[in-house]
Amino acid sequence: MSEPVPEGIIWLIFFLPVASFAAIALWLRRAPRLAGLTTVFAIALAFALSLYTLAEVIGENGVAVGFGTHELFSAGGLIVNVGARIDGLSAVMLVVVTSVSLLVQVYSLAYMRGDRGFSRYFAYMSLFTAAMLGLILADNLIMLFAFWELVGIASYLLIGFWFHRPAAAAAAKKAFLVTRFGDLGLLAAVILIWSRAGTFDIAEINSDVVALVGLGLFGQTTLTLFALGLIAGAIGKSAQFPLHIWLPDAMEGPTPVSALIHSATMVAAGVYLLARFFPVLEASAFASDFIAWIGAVTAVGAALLAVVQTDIKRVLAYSTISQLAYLMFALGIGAYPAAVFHLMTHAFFKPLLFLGAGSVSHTTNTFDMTKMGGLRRAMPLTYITFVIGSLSLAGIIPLAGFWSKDEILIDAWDHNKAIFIFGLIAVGLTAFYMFRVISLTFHGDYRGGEPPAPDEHGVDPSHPHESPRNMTVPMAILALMAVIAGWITFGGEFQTWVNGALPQFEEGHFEWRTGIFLASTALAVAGIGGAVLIYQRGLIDVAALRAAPLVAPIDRLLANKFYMDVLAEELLVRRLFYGGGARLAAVFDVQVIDATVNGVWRATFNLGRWGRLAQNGQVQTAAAGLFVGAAVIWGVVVIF
Amino acid sequence: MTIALEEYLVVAAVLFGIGLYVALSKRNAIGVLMGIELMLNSVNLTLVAFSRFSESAVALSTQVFVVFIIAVAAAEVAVGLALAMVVYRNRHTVSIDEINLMKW
Amino acid sequence: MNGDGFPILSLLVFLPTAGALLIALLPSERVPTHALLGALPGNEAQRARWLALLIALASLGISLGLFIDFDRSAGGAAFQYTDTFTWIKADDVGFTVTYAFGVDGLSLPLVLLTSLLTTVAVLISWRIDLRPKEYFAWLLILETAVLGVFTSLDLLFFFLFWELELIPMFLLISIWGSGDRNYSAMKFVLYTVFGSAFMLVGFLAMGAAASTFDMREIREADLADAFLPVQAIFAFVLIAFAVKLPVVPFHTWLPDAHSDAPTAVSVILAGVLLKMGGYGILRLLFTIMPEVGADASLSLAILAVVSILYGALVTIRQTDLKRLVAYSSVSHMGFVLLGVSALGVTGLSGAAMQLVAHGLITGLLFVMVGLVYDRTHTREIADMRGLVHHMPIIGAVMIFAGLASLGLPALAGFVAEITVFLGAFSRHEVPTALALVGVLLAAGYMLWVLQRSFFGPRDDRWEHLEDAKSWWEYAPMAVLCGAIILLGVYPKLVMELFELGTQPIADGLQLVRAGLSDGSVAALPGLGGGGG
Amino acid sequence: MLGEVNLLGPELVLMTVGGVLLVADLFLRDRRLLMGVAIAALLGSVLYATILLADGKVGGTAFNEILVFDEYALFFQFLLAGGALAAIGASWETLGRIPSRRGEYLALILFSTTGLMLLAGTRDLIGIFVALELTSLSQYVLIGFHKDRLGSEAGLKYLLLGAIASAILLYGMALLIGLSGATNLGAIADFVGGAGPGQFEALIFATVFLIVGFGFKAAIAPFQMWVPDVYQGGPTPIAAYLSVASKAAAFAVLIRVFFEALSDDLLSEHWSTIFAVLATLSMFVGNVIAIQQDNIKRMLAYSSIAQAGTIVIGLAAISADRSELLGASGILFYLAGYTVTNLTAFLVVIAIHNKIGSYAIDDYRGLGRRAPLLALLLAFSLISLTGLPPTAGFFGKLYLFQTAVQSDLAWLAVIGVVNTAIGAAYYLRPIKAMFIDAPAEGAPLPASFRPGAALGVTLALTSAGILVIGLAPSLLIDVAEEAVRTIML
Amino acid sequence: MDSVGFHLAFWSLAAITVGGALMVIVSRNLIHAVIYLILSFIGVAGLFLTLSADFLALVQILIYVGAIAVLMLFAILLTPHAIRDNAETPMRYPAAILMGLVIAAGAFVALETDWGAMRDEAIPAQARVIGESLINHYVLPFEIGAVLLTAALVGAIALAREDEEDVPIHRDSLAQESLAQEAPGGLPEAAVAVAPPASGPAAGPSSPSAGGPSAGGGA
Repeated sequence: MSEPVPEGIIWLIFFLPVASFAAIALWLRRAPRLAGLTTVFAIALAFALSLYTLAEVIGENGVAVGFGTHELFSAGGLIVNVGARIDGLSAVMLVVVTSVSLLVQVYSLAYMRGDRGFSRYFAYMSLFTAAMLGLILADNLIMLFAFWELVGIASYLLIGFWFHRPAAAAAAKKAFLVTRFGDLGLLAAVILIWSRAGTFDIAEINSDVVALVGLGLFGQTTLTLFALGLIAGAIGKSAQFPLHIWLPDAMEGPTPVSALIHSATMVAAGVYLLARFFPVLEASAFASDFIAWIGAVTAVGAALLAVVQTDIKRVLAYSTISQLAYLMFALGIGAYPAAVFHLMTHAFFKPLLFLGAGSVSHTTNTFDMTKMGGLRRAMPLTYITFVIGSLSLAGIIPLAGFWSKDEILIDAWDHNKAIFIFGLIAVGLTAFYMFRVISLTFHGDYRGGEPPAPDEHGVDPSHPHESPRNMTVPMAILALMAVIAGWITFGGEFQTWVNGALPQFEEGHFEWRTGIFLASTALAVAGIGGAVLIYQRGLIDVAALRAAPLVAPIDRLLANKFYMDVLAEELLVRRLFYGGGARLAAVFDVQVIDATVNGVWRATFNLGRWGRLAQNGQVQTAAAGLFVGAAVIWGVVVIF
Repeated sequence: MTIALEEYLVVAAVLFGIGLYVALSKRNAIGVLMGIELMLNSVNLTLVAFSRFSESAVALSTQVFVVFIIAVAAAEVAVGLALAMVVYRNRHTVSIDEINLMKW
Repeated sequence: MNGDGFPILSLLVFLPTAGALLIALLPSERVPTHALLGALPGNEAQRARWLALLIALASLGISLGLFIDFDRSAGGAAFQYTDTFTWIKADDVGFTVTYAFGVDGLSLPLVLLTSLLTTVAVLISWRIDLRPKEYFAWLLILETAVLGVFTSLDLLFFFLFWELELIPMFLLISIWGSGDRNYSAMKFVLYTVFGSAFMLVGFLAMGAAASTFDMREIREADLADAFLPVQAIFAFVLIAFAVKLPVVPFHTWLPDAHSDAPTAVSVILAGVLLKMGGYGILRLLFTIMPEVGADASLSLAILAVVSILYGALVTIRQTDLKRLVAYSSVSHMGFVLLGVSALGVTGLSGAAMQLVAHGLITGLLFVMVGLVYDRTHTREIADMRGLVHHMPIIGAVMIFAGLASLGLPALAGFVAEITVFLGAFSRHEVPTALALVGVLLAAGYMLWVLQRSFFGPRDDRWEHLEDAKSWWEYAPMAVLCGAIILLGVYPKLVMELFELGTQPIADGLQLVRAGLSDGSVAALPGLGGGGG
Repeated sequence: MLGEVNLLGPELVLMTVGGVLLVADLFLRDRRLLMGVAIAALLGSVLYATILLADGKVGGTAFNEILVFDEYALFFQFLLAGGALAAIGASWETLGRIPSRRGEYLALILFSTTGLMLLAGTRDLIGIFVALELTSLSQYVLIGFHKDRLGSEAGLKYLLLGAIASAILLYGMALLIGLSGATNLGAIADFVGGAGPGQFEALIFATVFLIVGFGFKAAIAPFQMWVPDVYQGGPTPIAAYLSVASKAAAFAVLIRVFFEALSDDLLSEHWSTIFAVLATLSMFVGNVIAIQQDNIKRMLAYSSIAQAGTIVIGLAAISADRSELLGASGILFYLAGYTVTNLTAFLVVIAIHNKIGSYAIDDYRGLGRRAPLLALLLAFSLISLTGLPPTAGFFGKLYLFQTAVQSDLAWLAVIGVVNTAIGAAYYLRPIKAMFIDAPAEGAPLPASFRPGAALGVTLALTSAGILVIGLAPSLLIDVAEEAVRTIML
Repeated sequence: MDSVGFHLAFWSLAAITVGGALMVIVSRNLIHAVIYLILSFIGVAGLFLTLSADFLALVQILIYVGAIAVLMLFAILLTPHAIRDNAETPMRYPAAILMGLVIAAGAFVALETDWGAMRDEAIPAQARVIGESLINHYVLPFEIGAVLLTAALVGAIALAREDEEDVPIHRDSLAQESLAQEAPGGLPEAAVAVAPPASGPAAGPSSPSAGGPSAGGGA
């Protein structure tokens, strides 16, 4: 096979951020400015190389470019390799990740200015980008899993970046643990597939193993279990029900982090994983249905929750969950190219929204929408980009979000009407909560922001102003992408590239269904209109509505996030696990095991205490001992 | 019925038992020594009985043994009484049950 | 080939003892200056620690040299650098002790680990000013004992070193320890003696049956007509290793000993002493009695899972930082047992790798806990808060260590754990699946403790704390972090050796299992004939 | 005639010099001189034995086969002479307390040693009895030699119990003689080999009484109760002497009697069980009660009971089939190691007591700093007693446990090793006190901890013995095997 | 040995022996007990005579009655403050059981054992034969016995005489005794531990130690 891209280039993409991480960690801790620039430079270079790679891969119609593997280590039958795999899917992802990362880093230069952990921030960001790129490039499951975990750690470090805030530290831990819960499934899948198929190679699993299943030579159940393991990993990483609870909390991290990691890249890794193993999903009907329904439920549920949030970033977080759920059910119903497409468009408009939120908070010191309002005059650029992003998200033609969402809906209509309904409901809700945000944030009167905490950097929020150029330019670029990124779909080429990653080549095509377009647009517009009417025009008194007899229980349900967090944290972890199982074990350890050990010793000790009483210093006792001893010996002889 | 070895041995056994009882029960250390002497006498009786009855070459040996035992017994009593005197000098008692400064 | 003739291993093992004697003989300050000795620079403590460092570095150098020079080709599976002579020979009665040293792929990395961690231990003890001469002398003697365990090729010789380790440990814990150190030291000794007591009986039974105690020969011998059933021998010896490893329920000495020992001793204890248990299982039990090992595989796996999960559960409830790390060892060492129970090269190598990885990682954790304790003088997690603010470097390395401990990829622990899982799953699916949960729990307690004690707002109480600033604090951190990363990124460095070392063991087990499956046709499936 | 007397030479030297000392005592008080003479006598005895060995006299018997000068006896002669030498070397301070009776003291030690040597070298029940009584009587006197409250009490207790034990032993001997019609062990062996069923009960009865009699001397439980009191009350050098020499000789005679006279299959089947039970009992009693002791002499006394139990493992192993040689040579090896070890421990205890006037373990606190060498030596000996490397005790235990395992007594070995663990608990206590604990407030603080010259030299020799046996046990094992082989035939 | 006279002699002597011994138990006076002991000794001597062991009977009378018993009487007289009531300790119950066991076992062995062929005649000329045997066959035990007697003699004298020059080793004190009587918790050793340090090692052989009051020997 010819090599359109030299392997060195691919590895360079990966090692550039690695190098920047190492450089910052080792030498640039005390040179924040240099650290930031190093990162930006490294990622810019990586972005350029990614573009080059993508271009070359497009030239090959997205078919995988294989490189040799490199043995990392072996142990008996186990051989662990390192290798890169470039195909349409990963090339697209490379570009998405590096581009978003680049923009976010640039934005961060301004956003994080003055933070004590500036260098540390960029080190983590480099680490994250490197890990994410490694995850994308991985050609085998072990490597994929390794980077999967590294991405999680980078996320952990970044969520807990402001570790002095207890909430941030707790959120970081929660994020890692919840995702790791899902990772167990992935790990199990890795182990399972190796023990049954003896390979980690993604391509082999996708083609050979799936083919074997088709021939009945490989257990269908095993494959389903494997797929479920992957799904578990994806659910954790992509914050799907029921493991979604970490993502809203993860908003404690710096906003650029949320933009990069928790909207565009890492959370999309779950989708990427499933997309990578799309043939496996396809081969297992149960797994497909499972993920489809998980996605459908999550899409609507998260959108509902987004409606009641007052924290702008939490709205966006639930929105992310909801959108990722779209991707999930898209994969579940077989809309693989559409899912990747939406993944890409989402990776542009969602960071944009986050950056916008960051821009807002940059001047108001808060993410609480109840303290904002009327910012559209003070921050026109932010306002415009935010609206573009919201429209794109809401799926208004001709913005990027529309095209990708439309494709998913079309496929859903074709495959599963029920899920299609869920998708439509989510569309309406999405439009509603986004414009609720816009109304509350940018319209009406300014409600004063939040004065900065004494020990933190921050500005006086009484006079809101536009953010510096370092922040607005990336937003503008993203806004542009949020508009145009969807247009690549028209020729069907995008689908073709992406399909190139599959074992069987399949030409991509573009579809248009007016009915579905009308339905979704109508719902979106209705959502927008409703939000504007309620939150901007004050058509309905929201407080009164929420207190209304029928609505109140629903409101309470939503306000408590379906009681999921309580269930998980309070009941399962704190009560059942920490207060129950773990406590039992700890008590058992002290009261039973250690007590037994000490008891044996004490018994020996007491035996001595009593035993010595026999040595009462009396000659005659001792003499009796002689005869008793004789009797004992005699007894022994008689007995034995 | 013939008086033979067995009768002597039984007498010796009884004597040994009584000696044992005396040695184990008397309060006075000298009493204990008496018990020991009774036990040794029992041994002597046994040996002499064997010397008389046993059809083997040890008739002489046993008697020699008895001589040694008697000598040793005397020596033991001498040393024992000397020790008892020392104890008495220290403690004004030779009661065995009071001689238990060291125990446990 | 490899250093024929020159007793390099004897040198390696006894060099620390020689150094210990030298340190002990150094004049203390009370002795008036001597023409020659008076010229020595520094005070008693300085001389003692510099000399100790010198010795530790020398033995580290030798270990590294061996590591580089080791024959890694397929022919290198045999013991190398062997150094043998008959030490004790009782004619007619088979009581023969061979002075026999040798390393193979299994033991060499552990030897290197030992000398590395001893060096770290010396460095981290730099500030010991209570009876420094004795302290460093005992530390070095401890190194001799551990190195002896890893290199001896004769059962009784092995046992000798195994026991030799007790005295230094007892003194180190009870003189230089903290808390209820006498209790802990005694508990440690009694536990170990209790365990090794059974081991000795097992050894003697093996030796009597094989009429040799040489591991290399005993492996070939038929133990079927031993005075004890082979299963009993196996169980006896296993008790000692289970105590050392430790396996629940033989573990309760460990948290006490660890938490009351001085930092350096905790490092050694967690880093290398526990490894003796795992090493013993691989080197002795599975090599000599593969048939029983194969039979016991499932039981071992169950024990392993219990250790992993139970250890993790108890860890979560700990309120003392050092105890927490100690209990986490129970959980992590369960992975060793799990890997061992897999019987294949993969599992065994994974177990061996876990030995090394855990040694480095937990060693680092104890170093960090020790540094923290030196400053805060408390180990109560509840008392600590926001320590990273005051000690950014220590905090960062602690976080690194914590992440390494929970199995972060690209670090040594990940390689070990995944290899263990992969190796074990094909044999014990359910236990391995359960063991996976241990990984999650590990993340739970590690992250939680980091959150509680290192993150969070500044605490004025700790305003006075200083970050690490001495070279002897930096050096151990740097070395251990480097080693953890190196092995995580390039595990082949030692995995290659482990593969070489575990291949014969796995072959033996394979042979037995083949025999077993043949035997299962026969009337008595449970009693497979003698292997080999 | 000289030929016969020649073989008695080693003992004769001791007896003669003992007599000379008794006379010299009347006009000589210089303890250096008297000690020198006694030591010279012991060295002379050893020299004589060596000359006999070199002269090829080994294996000969004399006095109508009552005396036998074989390697076995020779082994014990060396061992016992060593024990006596150490006891005398340690007695400097004791001699200082008895200015008017030094000659008697030394002479009695020599007489006692004579008796012990003869015990190992006698093949006749009458000889055994007389030798035993010679040594016992001397020891009774020596224990009570200080004539203080504790000493006299100890002496009287020892005497009364010893006499009762002797009576029991004699009863057993009498029955054995009556049954077999012989006093010579060889002749008894002939009888035992052909004993009829009607004689078996009596044989067992006699055997049991023999075990009691010898077991008393060897301090095997349940015949051990005198041990702690006597060790505590008597002069410490004598306690040391009892703990090693007396015990060694008791085992010597036990092995000889049981080997040479009673090694019939039917009988030895029972011994194995008997000795195994006794070993178990001794180890547990000794170890478990030792944990409770606060007085180091008493602790060492209980320890010696436990050690005796360990040695009995070897006896049980001899009795079980196959490994007769192993068991016996194991006992000899262990005894030698135990002798140097226990002597070291006692000698240090004496040296420390000479300075601080206390045997309380609590008073040992802080000695590691004030008397590092003594403390190290004590620690070393205690480590050896525990059975940890690199000491004589380590290999001794190893060897004995192996004999047990080889004799199908793995359970006994298990009990033995469990007891090793229990032993560690109290052996570590003085070590802890010396090296770990801080000295108590107001504890006596003498400036210098130099032991006297004699004590120092002895201590050096015994502790070197621990290390040498610990590092190069082969030599001793060879000797022990050689010694045992002579009584195997 | 079937003659009536012999029977009579045996049984009466046995009765004397055993009865004397029993009276040692029963007698409420220590001096009387010694007298009964002598009676028992004489009985044994008589039994020796019935066994034709004339020489031994003589020795028995000479040593046991003439020496041992007399020594005991002396000892009793020399311990005026000690109890004389020949009382028994609580050990008498286990002692009685043990006595029963031993007698039963001894009698069982005596009666049930096959003692082999029986001799009709006693060995002749005993005194001379024994004497010859002692200096021929048993010369070694004889020699040792001589040393033994010497040792016993010397030892008894060394113990019995009062040595004013002795340096006591254990400091007797009331504390020590009271501690010794306490429950297992309080140990007699503790008292030893409290004792002041011994005198310096350099103290000359004849100079009594200066350390501590010498309360050891006071009677």
